[in-house]
Amino acid sequence: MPEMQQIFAGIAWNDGGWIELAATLIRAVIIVLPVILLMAVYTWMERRQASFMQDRIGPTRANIAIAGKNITLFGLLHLMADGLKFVFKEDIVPSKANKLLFFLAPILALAPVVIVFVVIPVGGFFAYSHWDQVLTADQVKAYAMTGDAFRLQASQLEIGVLVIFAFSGLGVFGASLAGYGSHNKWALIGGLRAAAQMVSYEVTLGLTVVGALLLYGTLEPMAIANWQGHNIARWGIVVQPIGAILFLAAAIAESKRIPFDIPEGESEIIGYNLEYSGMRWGIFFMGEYMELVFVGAMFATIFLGGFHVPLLHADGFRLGSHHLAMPHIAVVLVQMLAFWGKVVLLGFLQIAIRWTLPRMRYDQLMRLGWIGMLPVSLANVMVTAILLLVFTSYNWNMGNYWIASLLVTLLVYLLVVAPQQTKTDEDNVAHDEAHSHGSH
Amino acid sequence: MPGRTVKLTAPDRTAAVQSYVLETGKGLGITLGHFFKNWPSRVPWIGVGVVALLAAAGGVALAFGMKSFSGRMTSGFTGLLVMFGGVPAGLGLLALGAGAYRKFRATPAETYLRLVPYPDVPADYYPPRYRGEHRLMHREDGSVRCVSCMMCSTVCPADCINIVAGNAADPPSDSEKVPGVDAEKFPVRFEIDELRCVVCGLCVEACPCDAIRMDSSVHVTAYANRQDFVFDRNRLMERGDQSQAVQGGHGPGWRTLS
Amino acid sequence: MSKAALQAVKKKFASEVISEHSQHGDETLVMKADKIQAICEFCRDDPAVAMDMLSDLTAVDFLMQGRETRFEMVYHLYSTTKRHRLRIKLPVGEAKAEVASVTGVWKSANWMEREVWDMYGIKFEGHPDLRRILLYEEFVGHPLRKDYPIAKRQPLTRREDPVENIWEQKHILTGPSAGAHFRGSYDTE
Amino acid sequence: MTPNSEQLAIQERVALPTETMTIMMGPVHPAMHGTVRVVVTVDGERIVHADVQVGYLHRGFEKECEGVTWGQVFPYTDRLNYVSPILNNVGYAMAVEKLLGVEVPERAEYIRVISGELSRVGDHLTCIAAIAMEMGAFSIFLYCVRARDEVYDRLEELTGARVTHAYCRVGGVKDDTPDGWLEKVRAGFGEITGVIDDIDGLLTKNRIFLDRTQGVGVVSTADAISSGFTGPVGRASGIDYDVRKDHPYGVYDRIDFDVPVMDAGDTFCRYYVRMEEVRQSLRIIDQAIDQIEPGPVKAVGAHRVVLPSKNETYNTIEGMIRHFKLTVDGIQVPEGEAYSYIEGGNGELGFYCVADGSGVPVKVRCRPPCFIVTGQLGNMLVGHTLADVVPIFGSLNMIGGECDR
Repeated sequence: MPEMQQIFAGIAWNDGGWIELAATLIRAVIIVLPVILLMAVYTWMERRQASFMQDRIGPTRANIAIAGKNITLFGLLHLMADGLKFVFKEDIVPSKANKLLFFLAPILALAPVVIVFVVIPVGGFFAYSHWDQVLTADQVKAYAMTGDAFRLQASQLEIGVLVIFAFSGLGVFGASLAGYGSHNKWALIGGLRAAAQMVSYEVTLGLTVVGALLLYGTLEPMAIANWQGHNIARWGIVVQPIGAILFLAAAIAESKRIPFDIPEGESEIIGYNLEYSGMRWGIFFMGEYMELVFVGAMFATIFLGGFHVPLLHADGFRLGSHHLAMPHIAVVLVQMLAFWGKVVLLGFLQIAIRWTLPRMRYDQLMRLGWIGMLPVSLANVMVTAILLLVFTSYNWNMGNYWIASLLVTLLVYLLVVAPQQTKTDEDNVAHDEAHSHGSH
Repeated sequence: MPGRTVKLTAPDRTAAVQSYVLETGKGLGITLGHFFKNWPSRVPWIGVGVVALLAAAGGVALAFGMKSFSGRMTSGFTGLLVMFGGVPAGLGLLALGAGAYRKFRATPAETYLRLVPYPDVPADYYPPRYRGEHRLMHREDGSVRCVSCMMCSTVCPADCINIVAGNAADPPSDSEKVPGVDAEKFPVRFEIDELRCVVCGLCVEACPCDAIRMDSSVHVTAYANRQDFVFDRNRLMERGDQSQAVQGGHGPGWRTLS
Repeated sequence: MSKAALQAVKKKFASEVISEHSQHGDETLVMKADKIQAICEFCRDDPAVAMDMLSDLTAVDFLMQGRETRFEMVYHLYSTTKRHRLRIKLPVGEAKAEVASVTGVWKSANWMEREVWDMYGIKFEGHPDLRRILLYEEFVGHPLRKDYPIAKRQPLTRREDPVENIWEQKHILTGPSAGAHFRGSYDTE
Repeated sequence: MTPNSEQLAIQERVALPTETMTIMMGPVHPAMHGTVRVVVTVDGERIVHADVQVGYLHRGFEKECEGVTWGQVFPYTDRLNYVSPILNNVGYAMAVEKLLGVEVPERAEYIRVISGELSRVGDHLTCIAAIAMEMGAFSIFLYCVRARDEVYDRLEELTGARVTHAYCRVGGVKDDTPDGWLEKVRAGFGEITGVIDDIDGLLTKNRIFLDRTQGVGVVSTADAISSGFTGPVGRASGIDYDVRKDHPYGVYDRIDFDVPVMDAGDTFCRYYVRMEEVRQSLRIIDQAIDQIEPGPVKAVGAHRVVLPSKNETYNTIEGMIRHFKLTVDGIQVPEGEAYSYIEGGNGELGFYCVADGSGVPVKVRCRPPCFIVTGQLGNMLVGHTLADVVPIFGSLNMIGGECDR
């Protein structure tokens, strides 16, 4: 197996190799820890934000009484209360459930989502020995070459984006095995829906980023972030608006949230995790919010410039001839904060969408995925390829690409999306007529 | 007959409708509009501002600490100060301003929040007619007004009132009898099962001597034991006060019910 | 408004009519129960009557009033085109509590007839699915009959279950007597 | 040789033998509010048969009525359609008044109209909330609840209870309006219209909502008439019938309002008609507040029907005796029968009362619009998917208390 050898050859098992291993572990901790924290915060944010969107004040009950006053910390204590409840609640396993699958499903739902974070860069390179100096981008690059800089990414894989899709695709096993293993008809329906939905939207999810990847010319997330850089006109959301919108939609579908929460559908079929209780259900819950973080991180990396901040160069903020020089550590900190800030902002957006829209129906979801989003994302890939070819062959300035991309987006919308929409409409009508004949 | 039948038609499925995105955006505008109207009223802005200013101070201290620790920081210190100290300080001042604005101008009434956090904040919104737990009214001498006429238990559709009548001791002579006070009958037992009660108020309407009322502004609270829901005479009289309705003539502060 | 409809039905089914009245402005025909299907079809299809909607269908038990025929089926018909109403009543005896179903004439009769069967035990010939509707299948008796005690309790068990008798002894025989005035829920001293 | 569609279908069946699955949807199911069970047989997601089973909330309304006096029935009627109890109160009171031939004072009629229309607003808001919530749009549910709270607050001030009002009496209403109540009602319109506009913006043109509701649960006009559909559900199917307009009772003939009608008869129409009816109800209330005049709220001179005033009861022997007679014996309703019908929250709410001259009814029959509409639910579901059960059911606004009585 030459490939395996190649992979292992990457780690030199000498003294330097151990340092590399330790560094990877440290990186893993720096990245996964915020993810878990953020997941906990999201559960709070969902409650709190939803309450304000719905004219409520949200969680108020969990509190600690200190000196006669009830400290609720804006409902943050509910996280602890929830955790305690999950741990101490009775764990019920249906007597006829398939025990192996029942136990396996929550793990399969959570683990892949955690794994994908290894390739996501939360910042650039941190040249630790020169942390207090103002460094230019070239200097940082040079330190990175000599190994004097610490990479703020757990693992740099050339096939990074593919790894992400590969692992996030495994998430389907969690939902469908939970549905199958529970020995419950509702859960089974939920599991089946989950399988069909997630497999379908995996395709769209992959295709929507292909346009962006063509532009970036790489699959490595750090390189993707660096391609976009501090210039907002090069960010994915500007040069690939259609791709960005479709990606967000498909990603929400992947994370099974309203309007795509068909597998869960609380008021229809209670969901694939119907028979779960206690911490086992809590793991599903964690997985769902982990996916929220994951979608935010993916979107931030591919379409929002990753950890980059507009106008923030490696040596500080620059606007025209003005320059606010900042030491390297400040830049790195601001960039990391910016990355997590973008993730939180996207979380906010996803939560807002969830509490705004109604749920789709299973067949409509499938129709949207296969004959709505898939052709559009294909068209997007084609148009991007053609534009890219034109730009490179005429040697045009890529800085102007965004103008062309916006124009073409409009064109794609008029030529591909609009006709597509009327067509689905006719389909709907035909479909509904068939229904009404059947029912009366 | 004015008015007419109007034919409504479903909205056209224009491209804007069909593309999902625009209407989703509009919906987000509405729900987030609620969010941004409600949210600021629940944030302790002054506290946030103080925390941010403290953080700014810490940031400045950190920047100076870095400079002295490093010993070789030659340039970029201004940027460090701005980012660690200036930005939090600016945000903190903004928050303080928002807090001041909220304190003096904006009130929660301008939001969509219409909540009474009930068990924490006692509800004071019971209108005068609110039908709550029953109470039995008193006479001038503190005895119960009820004369055991059984009207309430007769009219009760839920069968929740149980009265056992007793005869009061006759006064020595008719001349010593106080009208409206010395009644022939009084309730030996007067029990209301609040669990059976459907809170319809028919008993109050049926009472011919203003003895039973439901205007206590207390709704039936939860007890651990079913038996605790059966209110006996003394318990019902605890809430009651002296009625000003006078049998056989208009008295001061006559309470007219209808 | 509905005088005309009443006359039309009366003219067509003169032999069936037992009596008629217009108490409180509700035109009513009391008819023999035999031809109810034909009557209803006529009411629906005749352009002068055009009762296209069965507003309500119920029964009344006149056990206490001492009538010859114990039950009475009541049909309230309505015409959405002519905006008029008609009430048709059919005396139904206790011995053969059976009426022809009008589910074929109006769809809404389906559940209402099931309810009447459930509550009064009047059978509907030709009903496609005559099951109990508001009560459960194991229920014994028909509760809206006047001879069904108002305070009777039935446990949710199988009919043959001996527990039922114990329940009855415990809860009905010593329970509060129903229907009397000056009721008290608790044992008095 | 290419196989034709029929052969393909056969091939498919042979290659993919499917099996139907029977699922109990309810009575404990998050969307089956009011406890109803739908036993659905599904082929994949497609429903091939649905049996709707009701009765889980049966409390024996009619049996209870046969054991109490005419006046004691009011608390029971509250619990029929518990989202618009005043309408039930009014419906029953009108039936008894029809039997008695009692004239209701004008002010009482106006109060009945105002409080009844407020109840209707609450009813429709509940239904809209249910439709939206069952499609996952939970925010809309809570907006509706906030607007409905406005209605409940006003009704609480008027009647003394938020839900079980027991407000109407034979021959009038229990009490006059509190001071300043009418102005308060009008001041609350902003809250309700604001919510209605928000919902309009969130749902009416949202394609997800349109796709979920349009063409779903279609009932043709002919079917709807034959099935006895009335009210918003009937009007959504094209039946131009509103009791308030076609057989005006109370003071509806003096009030200008529109009756919205739609043709398609699907879930969307039922939602849309209700939205418009909320606006029309507010219009009605507005005009009624303008027209209402001071006056008595209980029938004048009807000594055998209306309880005497407390003043009379406390001070006069005649009043006391009347009070006792009416309370113990109840209103003596002359022998006869009457069917009285009003426009309830869900359609024609009829009360068929039979009296034998005593104080206790022989029969009080409620014609429940919910029950009649729910009767066709099974037919409406066949052919749709499992996910459609919920919005169709929600759009019928089946209220358990009224359906099962």
